[in-house]
Amino acid sequence: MNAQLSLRKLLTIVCEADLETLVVRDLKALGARGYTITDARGDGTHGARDAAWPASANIRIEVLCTEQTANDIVEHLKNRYYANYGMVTFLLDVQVLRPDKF
Amino acid sequence: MNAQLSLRKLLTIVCEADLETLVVRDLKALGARGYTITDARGDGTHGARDAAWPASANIRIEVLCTEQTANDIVEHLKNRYYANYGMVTFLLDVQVLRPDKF
Amino acid sequence: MNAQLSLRKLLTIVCEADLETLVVRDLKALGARGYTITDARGDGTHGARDAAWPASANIRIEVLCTEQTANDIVEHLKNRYYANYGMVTFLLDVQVLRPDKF
Amino acid sequence: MPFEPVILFFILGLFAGVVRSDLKIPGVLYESLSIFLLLAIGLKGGVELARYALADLVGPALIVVLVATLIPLVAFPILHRLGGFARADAASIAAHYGSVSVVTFAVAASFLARIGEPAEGYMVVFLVLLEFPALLIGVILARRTVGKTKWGPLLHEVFSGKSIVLLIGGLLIGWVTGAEGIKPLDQLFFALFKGMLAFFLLEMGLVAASRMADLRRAGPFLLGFATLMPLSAGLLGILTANLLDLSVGGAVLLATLYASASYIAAPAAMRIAVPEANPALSIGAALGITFPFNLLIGIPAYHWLAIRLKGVI
Amino acid sequence: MPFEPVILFFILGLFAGVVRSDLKIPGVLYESLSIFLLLAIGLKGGVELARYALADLVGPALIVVLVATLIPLVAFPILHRLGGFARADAASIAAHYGSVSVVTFAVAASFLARIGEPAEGYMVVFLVLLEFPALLIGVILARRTVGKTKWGPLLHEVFSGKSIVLLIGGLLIGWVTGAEGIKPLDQLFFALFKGMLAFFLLEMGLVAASRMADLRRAGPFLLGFATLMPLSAGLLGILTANLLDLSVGGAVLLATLYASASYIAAPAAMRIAVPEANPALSIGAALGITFPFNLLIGIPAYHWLAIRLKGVI
Amino acid sequence: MPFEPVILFFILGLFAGVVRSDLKIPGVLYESLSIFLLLAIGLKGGVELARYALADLVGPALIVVLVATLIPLVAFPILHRLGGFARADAASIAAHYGSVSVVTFAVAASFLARIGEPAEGYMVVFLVLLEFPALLIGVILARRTVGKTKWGPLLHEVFSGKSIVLLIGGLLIGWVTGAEGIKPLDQLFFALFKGMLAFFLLEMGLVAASRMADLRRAGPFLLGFATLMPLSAGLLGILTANLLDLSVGGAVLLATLYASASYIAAPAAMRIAVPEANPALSIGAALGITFPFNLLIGIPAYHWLAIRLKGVI
Ligand SMILES: Nc1ncnc2c1ncn2[C@@H]1O[C@H](COP(=O)(O)O)[C@@H](O)[C@H]1O
Ligand SMILES: Nc1ncnc2c1ncn2[C@@H]1O[C@H](COP(=O)(O)O)[C@@H](O)[C@H]1O
Ligand SMILES: Nc1ncnc2c1ncn2[C@@H]1O[C@H](COP(=O)(O)O)[C@@H](O)[C@H]1O
Ligand code: NA
Ligand code: NA
Ligand code: NA
Repeated sequence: MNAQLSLRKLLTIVCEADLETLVVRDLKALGARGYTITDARGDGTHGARDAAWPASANIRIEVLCTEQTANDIVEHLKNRYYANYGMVTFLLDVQVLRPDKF
Repeated sequence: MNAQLSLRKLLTIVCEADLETLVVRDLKALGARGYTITDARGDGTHGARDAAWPASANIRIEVLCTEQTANDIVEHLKNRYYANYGMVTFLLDVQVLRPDKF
Repeated sequence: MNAQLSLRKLLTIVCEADLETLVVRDLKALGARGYTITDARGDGTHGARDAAWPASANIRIEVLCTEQTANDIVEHLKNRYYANYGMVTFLLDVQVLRPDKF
Repeated sequence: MPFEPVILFFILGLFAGVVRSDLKIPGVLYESLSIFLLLAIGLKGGVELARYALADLVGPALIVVLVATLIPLVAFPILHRLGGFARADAASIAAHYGSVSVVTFAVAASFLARIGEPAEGYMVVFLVLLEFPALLIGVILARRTVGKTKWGPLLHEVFSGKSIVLLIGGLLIGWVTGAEGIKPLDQLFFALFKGMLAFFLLEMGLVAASRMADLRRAGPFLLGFATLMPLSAGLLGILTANLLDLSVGGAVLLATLYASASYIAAPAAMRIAVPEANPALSIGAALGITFPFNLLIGIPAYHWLAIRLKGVI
Repeated sequence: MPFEPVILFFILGLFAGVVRSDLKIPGVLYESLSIFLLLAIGLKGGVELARYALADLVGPALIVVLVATLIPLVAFPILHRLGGFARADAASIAAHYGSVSVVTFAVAASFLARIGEPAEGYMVVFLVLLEFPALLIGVILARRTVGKTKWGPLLHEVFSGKSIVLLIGGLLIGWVTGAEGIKPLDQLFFALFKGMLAFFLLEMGLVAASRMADLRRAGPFLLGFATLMPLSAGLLGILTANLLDLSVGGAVLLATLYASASYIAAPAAMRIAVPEANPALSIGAALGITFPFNLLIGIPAYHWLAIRLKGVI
Repeated sequence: MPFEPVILFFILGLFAGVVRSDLKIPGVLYESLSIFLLLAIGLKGGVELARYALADLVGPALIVVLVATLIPLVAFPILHRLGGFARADAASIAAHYGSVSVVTFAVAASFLARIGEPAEGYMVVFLVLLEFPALLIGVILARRTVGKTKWGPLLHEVFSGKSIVLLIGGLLIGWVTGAEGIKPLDQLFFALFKGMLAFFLLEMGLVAASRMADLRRAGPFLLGFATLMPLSAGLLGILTANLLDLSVGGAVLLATLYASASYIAAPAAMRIAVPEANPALSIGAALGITFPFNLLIGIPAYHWLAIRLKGVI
């Protein structure tokens, strides 16, 4: 591994587009220093979401952060949204420059 | 690693947008329980695809699934599409909550 | 791991949309054989970028390549863009078919 | 022609959805058209409004809004007690039906224009006023107690919601500018209105087709509700219009407002405020049944009724 | 002015593409405009159609379609035998040229309108009918045997394709509604048609510029084919029109239909049905050469020919 | 009505942004509208231009461009020396103010049309010519030496930029086609122009609202600059117009060109050519302050001044 690189977590959240404002607020409150969002569609337990209109659109949010922050966010999302909303999250290790940024 | 989390595969497929209906049908048939799609553009062996019109648009499909399902899908895609279509797939391990969901 | 699969690097770059032409040219010059781009929005040290107009839009670029190429690209991006532009990159290992393609 | 031509576009969209055509209307076009329609309806209403003394509207508006609160308050126990729906689901559906569908209103207005039936120009004000009270009632019904809800964010969500901002913004601009001042904008906002509505209805047809599948699971009770509720609410609208001495056209529009179910403001607001409610039920009923029902049967029926009931009350 | 003004927009797009301008037209706008154009052409055709007895069209339609099948059937051996193209490529290119380009048709119609040359109103019916037979022929040519192909999905793909749904949907709505009923929609679908076409052509210019690069690899044979094929097919169209006793305007439109190559329906259908075919060849030829060729040279040439050949056959 | 009605749409967008409404206008709609506006302005200018002998415009154009170079050359030391801004920031802001805002120009033109004040039809040529020299000056100011800069890519970026391509492309098409030939396109490009402008201004209001936050950090000097600079440049424009013996309307348009700050071409070009400059400063000032200032105060003020100063110089 390149010596300049450090390990951080990449947390990816796929959820209903209606949740954007709420989830983004939560991310900031839980210590995320940034995030990236792309528009998405998909299928899952809550049925097909084809993004043909706002009520059936998804978003895909990525957060680079420390393991601690990632765990906090996952814990919070699970408690706050999993029961009632279409949402999927996954975590993985990535190498970043400037580890203090995340 | 957070004790609640389990390992699953994340399979990412980048391909021509025209294939969406076919590939999605295949994914379901091969056991995927969900997927996420974003619109994309790109470049590769089949030349630049700038998404300026439908014939040059790509999509990016993500599937969270078991290793077995991931291998089945990769095998199928290879046989069915690789020869004739612009398509790239890659696999990695990710941590998820609710492993039975995928 | 499936015997057909080999390891390659997946390099992801999130940056200002205005940089697309420049960064794509750099990627090719540094040996990338392909890339995938999706439109994105986000937040970070350079402030919120909501994609409401071109000056506040982001893009998310993915490059599958060898470790050497990935390191070269990261090094170049760091020197050329990090000081003045909103940009984040991260690297991870992924499994691919056809390793010679990347 | 029994139908408004614009309705044929809805049917085309429905058909394309049902045969799984690859016709897909980009989500961005949906959003752009809905911004256009909301703004145009607001502007048109504002221009008309300039002809009335606002003070004269306060009384009628109050009555219209008060009577409208009956809709969610009656719908809720029907759904919860009779229909056996969970509290949250019953409340959310009730909120959708208590609120209004802007596009259904637009189709009714163009139905009246086609048959040459005039209506009071200030009906758009009622449209705006009827949009949100039912949403608040829905949240109270779902929560059972007023205390627990964080009203701040909800009120913000409702009042800064795009449909309210565009409708009220359009109203104000139209009102301030007046028929003369707005002329240079007529070509976009008025002359194209019906074509844009047709385009939007094509899209709504596609969306409605995908929603109908949701409904298969919902059972016959909701289907019955989604047709009888608009009929009853439409009747209530006509009687209220008679009470206020509105014209036949005005009665049809008020009936349509009462009878229609929201699918722009309500889904987003309910999704956040009543998370436990299953949106497939409320949107499925509002968009999959009630919307086409009102377009095809409801509006002509309200007109038929409004003529027959003219003077009653 | 020798050119239709809308063609200048195509040239502007082409220029912007060639100088690598950062002018990019969002893909969503492309899709929105193409939905608009297909729908508008259908509507216009439907309104015109109301003036004719459908039964009278059956015979001519049959002849038009039958003669048109010659195009892919002749193009295929030329490409495969003479040109040395692989079976799949030859079949796919043949299918593109056998099918029709809606936008080329629209430009021809507006060329005729500008010079005041009338044409039969029912030509849009031929446009619809000519869209798909060549696609089926192309698949058969590629597969060699009719047996192996899964016809179900392919037929579904073709008949539920967005261009067929919108054209036929528009036709029916226009036909049912009639010129009077459609009036409120005129402002969007008819008055704006030419402007929207201009906008779309700007976009097509950008796309065509990027396709021309593909062609450099294709060699001179395909270039020759992409200009001689439309000329011959155009001639065939004029002769067929004379056989059917169409007006000069009708002959120009039929020539344009025969001469034009599809790049909305055909690329998507061929990509799925004949995967081995390289789309760079078929799209490069259809969009990079034949489309501009028809716009700039073909349409005036067919007009010139149609006048000279009037009465021949 | 003191305001142009279109300005009310800007205020509505600003309001929606400030109250954090969920009204979001899709980025794709922004791009589509800006392509439309640039093309339409070019076309209109081209049609008007056909009435003039081009040779007569060379002299005035030269003077207009030369005088305009004063704007960045004066703005730079003010920002760098007096304001204490870094060299790159001062140069980039100077470039934004030296270049022009197409939308501000369009609002001024529609202001004049409303009050019936005629203006020279060739002002659009000045708009095109004024767009880029300031960008080059900005780069030189930032680099200090002309040598170090890679001019090739920068010149390509500027001249193949979408605003130049669309404006000049539109100009040429309008010029070649003429008022008669362009008629079929009038409905889209001219009749809808003002409505589209209103829609775009709604969007600009939302964007401007988000930019105002940036400005809080920038301090009062930039705020002062962003209002006094347009006033002074506007005055310079009026005097230059008098020198050239333009009409009052022409003076208002030239004043608006000088006074306005670019936010289509400049931000993209400066971001690449002067990376060290903080775009929050230049865009914040140009869009957050100067743009609304010109709309609400500047344009009427330039008109007032142009009348009073008529004949001076
Ligand atoms: N197995 C999966 N792989 C990838 N994305 C998924 C998967 N399951 C669900 N999703 C995404 O998450 C959204 C919500 O999922 P769900 O809650 O299962 O309906 C779906 O609309 C998909 O976009
Ligand atoms: N090395 C790569 N890295 C990332 N994406 C790629 C790469 N190669 C190809 N792609 C994507 O996959 C699509 C099809 O690839 P290809 O079959 O190589 O033309 C391209 O248009 C890209 O979007
Ligand atoms: N911690 C993070 N996680 C995910 N994406 C980020 C993060 N920080 C920044 N980004 C993305 O990178 C862009 C530029 O980042 P910055 O240079 O920090 O402003 C942002 O607009 C985000 O889209
Ligand atoms: Na209602
Ligand atoms: Na043809
Ligand atoms: Na200026």
